[in-house]
Amino acid sequence: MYNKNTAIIKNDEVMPGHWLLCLDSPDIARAASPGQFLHVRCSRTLDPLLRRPLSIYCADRERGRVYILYRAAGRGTALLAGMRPGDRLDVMGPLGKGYTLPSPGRSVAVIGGGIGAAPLFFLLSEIKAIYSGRLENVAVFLGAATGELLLASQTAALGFSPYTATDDGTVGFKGSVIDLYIDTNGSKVDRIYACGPPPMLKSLSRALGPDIRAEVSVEERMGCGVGACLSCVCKVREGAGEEFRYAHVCKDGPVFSIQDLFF
Amino acid sequence: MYNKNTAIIKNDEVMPGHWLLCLDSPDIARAASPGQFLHVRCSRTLDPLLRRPLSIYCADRERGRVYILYRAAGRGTALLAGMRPGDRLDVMGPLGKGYTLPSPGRSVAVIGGGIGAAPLFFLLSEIKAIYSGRLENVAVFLGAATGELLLASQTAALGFSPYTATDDGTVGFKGSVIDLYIDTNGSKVDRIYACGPPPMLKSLSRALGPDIRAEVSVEERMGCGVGACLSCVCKVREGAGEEFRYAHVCKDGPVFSIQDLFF
Amino acid sequence: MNLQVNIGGIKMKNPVATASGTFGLGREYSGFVDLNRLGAVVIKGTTLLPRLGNPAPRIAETPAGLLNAIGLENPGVEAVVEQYLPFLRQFDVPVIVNIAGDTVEDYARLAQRLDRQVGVAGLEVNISCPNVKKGGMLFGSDPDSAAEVIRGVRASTSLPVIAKLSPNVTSIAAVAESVAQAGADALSLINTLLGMAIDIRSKRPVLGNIMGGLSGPAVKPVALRAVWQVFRAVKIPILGMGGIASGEDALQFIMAGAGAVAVGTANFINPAATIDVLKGIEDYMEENNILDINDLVGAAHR
Amino acid sequence: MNLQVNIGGIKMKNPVATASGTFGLGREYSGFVDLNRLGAVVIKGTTLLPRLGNPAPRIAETPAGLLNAIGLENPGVEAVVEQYLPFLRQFDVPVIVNIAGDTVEDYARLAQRLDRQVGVAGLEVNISCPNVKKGGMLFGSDPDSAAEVIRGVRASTSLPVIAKLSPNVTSIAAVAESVAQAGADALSLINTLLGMAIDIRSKRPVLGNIMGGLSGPAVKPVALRAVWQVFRAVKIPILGMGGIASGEDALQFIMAGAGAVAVGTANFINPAATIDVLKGIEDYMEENNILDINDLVGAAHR
Ligand SMILES: Cc1cc2nc3c(=O)[nH]c(=O)nc-3n(C[C@H](O)[C@H](O)[C@H](O)COP(=O)(O)OP(=O)(O)OC[C@H]3O[C@@H](n4cnc5c(N)ncnc54)[C@H](O)[C@@H]3O)c2cc1C
Ligand SMILES: Cc1cc2nc3c(=O)[nH]c(=O)nc-3n(C[C@H](O)[C@H](O)[C@H](O)COP(=O)(O)OP(=O)(O)OC[C@H]3O[C@@H](n4cnc5c(N)ncnc54)[C@H](O)[C@@H]3O)c2cc1C
Ligand SMILES: Cc1cc2nc3c(=O)[nH]c(=O)nc-3n(C[C@H](O)[C@H](O)[C@H](O)COP(=O)(O)O)c2cc1C
Ligand SMILES: Cc1cc2nc3c(=O)[nH]c(=O)nc-3n(C[C@H](O)[C@H](O)[C@H](O)COP(=O)(O)O)c2cc1C
Ligand code: FES
Ligand code: FES
Repeated sequence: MYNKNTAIIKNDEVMPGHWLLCLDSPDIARAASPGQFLHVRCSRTLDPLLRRPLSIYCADRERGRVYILYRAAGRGTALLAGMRPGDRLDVMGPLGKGYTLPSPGRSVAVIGGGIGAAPLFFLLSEIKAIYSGRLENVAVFLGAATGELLLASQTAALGFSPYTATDDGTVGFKGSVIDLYIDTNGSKVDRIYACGPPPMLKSLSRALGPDIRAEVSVEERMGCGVGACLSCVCKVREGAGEEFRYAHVCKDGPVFSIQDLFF
Repeated sequence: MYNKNTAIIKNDEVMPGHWLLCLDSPDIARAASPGQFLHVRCSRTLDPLLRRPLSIYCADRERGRVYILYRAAGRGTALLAGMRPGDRLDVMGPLGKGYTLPSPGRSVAVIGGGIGAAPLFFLLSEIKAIYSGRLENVAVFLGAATGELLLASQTAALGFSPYTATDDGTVGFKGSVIDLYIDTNGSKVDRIYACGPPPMLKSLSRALGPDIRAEVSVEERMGCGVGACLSCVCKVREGAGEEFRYAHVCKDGPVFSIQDLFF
Repeated sequence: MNLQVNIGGIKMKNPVATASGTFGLGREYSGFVDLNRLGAVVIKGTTLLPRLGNPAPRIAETPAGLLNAIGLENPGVEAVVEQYLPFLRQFDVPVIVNIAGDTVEDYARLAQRLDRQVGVAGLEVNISCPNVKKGGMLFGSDPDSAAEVIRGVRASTSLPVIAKLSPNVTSIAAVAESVAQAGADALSLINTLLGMAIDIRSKRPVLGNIMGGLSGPAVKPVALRAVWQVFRAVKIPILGMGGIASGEDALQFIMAGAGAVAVGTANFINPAATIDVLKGIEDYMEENNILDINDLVGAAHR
Repeated sequence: MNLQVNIGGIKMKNPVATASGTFGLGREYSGFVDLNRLGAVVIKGTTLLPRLGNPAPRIAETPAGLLNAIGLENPGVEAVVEQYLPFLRQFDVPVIVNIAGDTVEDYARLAQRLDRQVGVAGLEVNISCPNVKKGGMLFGSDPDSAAEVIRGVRASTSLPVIAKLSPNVTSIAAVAESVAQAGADALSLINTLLGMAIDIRSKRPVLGNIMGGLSGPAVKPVALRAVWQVFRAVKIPILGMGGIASGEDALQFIMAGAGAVAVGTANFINPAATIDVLKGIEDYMEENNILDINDLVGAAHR
């Protein structure tokens, strides 16, 4: 879908340096699934030129609203943060291949690091619906640099009680969310869903046994967002050894099976 | 003067397609004289790249306010029109050489065409102060495409009763403001002040006898606004014949003696 | 109002094509653009054998521009013919295959393979890709080697041959004259400008391949100048490209001498850019009572 | 923290200079910038006799760029020496005079006239101006004629000689090697890219001179690439320019191999651009514990 004039309903700084954007877009809300992203123009002029890929944080299908949680990381997202309710946003999406949803009763772990956790909220709300609220089998792990950047209350509001880790120890476990996961999770889960910065995904990949299925979302610079420009490549395994082919994050991902990736 | 963060007090559409911008800038208000301009960045990004020259419409020295009346003519001014009170504007100025003010009692004609009339308001308010309100000797002529674009009420508010002309005849004389001026002004004036589109200045130049002093403001594309880039040239007479040199509108102008210009 | 143009034997229903490498193999944007409405689809650079392309990062954003170093990732000519052309054959639009090789023979063999291939309306010969170690821009930088490639292609196919030229030369007009003499039916200009970006945090070039090709609105003035110069030098039609994002941009190219235009980087910014460019051209023609787009070609020279 | 650099014998207290033609003859921006804080002031292109320059319009805005066709308007070398250099001598800043001629002899005579002239720290030899009919870019487009000009200048002055090169060539490294051998002490790169714009309402080129030189942020990737290539080809220092508007931009050039940088078009957008660039460099050095700016020169090649 492509709409140059998507109305902005809200755009508030919800954590230091992080904004929650609410868009009025029934079409996108209906079509979206967790792990997919929107490709957003942050400027109406030719600078910055490219769209910015931003994950869908959640979709309210009833009200036709789509949410994005983003960090003002650079020029594009800074311009986005300056937009106000009533302004119009040029948006393509939902794009990409998201997470494979679990069947009810399966035990899953959901692990998010920093702003990378954004798409996991959409996933958690879908899991909640699928599991009809019986969430014993869902373990949520959240990490952040510091307590005020943890998305713990948002998670709790969905009915999950997350395990938390912060780099500075202000809240929860002091250290990385992967260390916390390893410490906590003696028992095996059927599937892991993860999203976060590359070092986090790397240590997760090292920590996992070969038979656990894990789906992770990766990031790469994007041009088109639809598979046409071939810019957003990441290496995926081709056979057993070091052989690889290039997958395109915008179309083949952004969610990949962790076993397929090189770290 | 140069201030990246001049506060916008007001920015309203006062006539169809025309905005009145009010800036909080005591320094500029103090330094400005009629006919000078500000060099304004309409974008915080690199597109559009250049500043836009806009005349000072009036300066309220007491409150430290500077006004600009502008037409949304293209991309830059359209971006400017989108700005709101509280936004910050990057402004250089006052720049250029303005009008030579008359001595009290001299009879003068002030002729403005379209948005070109903007800088004449500042001039009229200075004349009013110089003449201590005794304005018998000041004849004001205003032209515009149509009645709603005439700046008649603004002029009247200063205490002048302007002669008006419109292309479509909706208000006042039907035709050009120069024809109106010729029709009306049998008696000679000591000095004419004019501002407007090139065809208007051209017919003024043709209508004038050789001994009337007229000062007109001209426009040219600008880079630096301070005489450094040598881009904003207009031909000025050098001797009697067709010989010319290039003057720089930003520094030697924008106000020139009409006798010096080629049309 | 006539919008139909003829670029070296390729009949286009209107003058708006896609630029190679920015529109994939046709399918990717088909959800956003009705391919039937395009003047032509020029597909991604195709080589004899499949290519992986360059390591990431492959693109970097620059002021009003884009650096890319894709490195001609493509599935190879066989897969293009077998797996991708059938999709495009469903549409009423000429398909132009952009071909690239390491050697003069590669180009000739590609031309041979695609000759008389149903669904191929013409070949765009990429002698101007800055992102590959062999071939590419090396051929296009010199009038003689450029001509050699075009002669080889010309001899191997009866399809219309469009030579795609590099702006990274002292005289693009000289290269244009040389390939025109070698038998090119038309010219595409411009390919990307050689550029680079450096990451001051890592103190390393941003792109995996160090240098890349600059495209997008930033290069438009250079592209327009190339079209202007080449229009004065040769008689064959020009497919103009480089930063076109609006009808106004396209009209500038047409007035400078382009018989048709291609939209590249702008697709990434606006997936409907081709259609918006076309509409802009139509609106201008209507407002200005232009009955035939061909009347505007080279108008700025008159 | 050491910011001092040496560009071919010109000692600069920091690596930030002004680009010729964008900073007038020094006085114009002196109300906005303390000239004492600059690494060097490079003044407007100077010719033997006064020049009127080209007809208006002389500039056109392009996406993140600027086209100019000033045509070397200047009061001539005598007036520059008599009327303008005295003002600049009040400041503690090296003044570099940019010189341009129609013939090899013109350049030599300019060099002679400025030799041992008090207040002139060096000459920047403009063999790359795209906006004049004779001389200019024609010299800079060919390694041999470029070398000829530089040899003539070299023989006529004991001042440091900086050759200013054009990016409108197939191999800027080849021209760089040639002028280095001919005796240039340093290189300035880049001058503007040849470009143009067309007004679709009048159907005519926008610029009075038809073509013009493209500068500003749009050209930065091309300029960086030129610096990168030339740094690998020659040993003499490089004054890098082309779209620099921030400390980050300048650091990219330095890491690509520039020993110092010049700020051009950015002055028009931000009259304090030179000082902001300098501050940006200082901040980066502080944050990253860089003690000597010279340690960063060419860092991206290592
Ligand atoms: C599939 C996907 C989903 C994402 N979801 C989110 C999200 O939900 N919330 C969020 O805050 N961020 C998310 N990001 C990262 C976000 O796209 C970047 O932070 C953003 O593009 C930075 O743009 P900028 O102009 O602010 O920064 P700049 O540094 O000015 O960007 C410069 C260039 O680098 C690219 N770039 C910079 N950082 C990244 C990055 N991490 N990934 C890809 N390209 C990058 C930009 O697109 C641009 O081309 C996601 C990235 C991807 C690929
Ligand atoms: C000294 C001076 C005073 C001016 N005062 C006023 C004023 O008080 N109110 C007002 O509405 N307009 C005024 N103008 C005209 C105003 O500068 C242009 O309308 C404006 O620059 C258009 O910019 P844009 O981006 O909206 O249009 P665009 O068409 O997008 O501009 C494209 C380019 O053309 C240049 N340009 C376009 N029109 C003009 C023009 N008429 N003169 C110079 N450059 C132009 C722009 O600066 C820019 O570089 C003045 C011009 C000058 C030179
Ligand atoms: C991501 C990308 C990939 C490209 N791939 C090719 C290619 O395979 N073959 C080719 O001849 N040109 C290729 N080009 C060049 C474009 O076809 C076009 O000549 C250039 O980008 C200028 O047009 P633009 O500014 O509209 O993009 C590519 C450009 C981009 C941006
Ligand atoms: C208006 C203008 C005038 C210029 N005049 C000259 C000149 O006289 N001599 C010269 O060598 N370069 C001249 N240049 C080129 C600049 O010095 C510089 O090389 C070029 O603009 C690239 O830098 P920038 O992108 O920072 O502007 C001029 C550039 C501009 C924009
Ligand atoms: S962003 Fe273009 S292929 Fe992925
Ligand atoms: S705008 Fe630069 S000299 Fe006038």
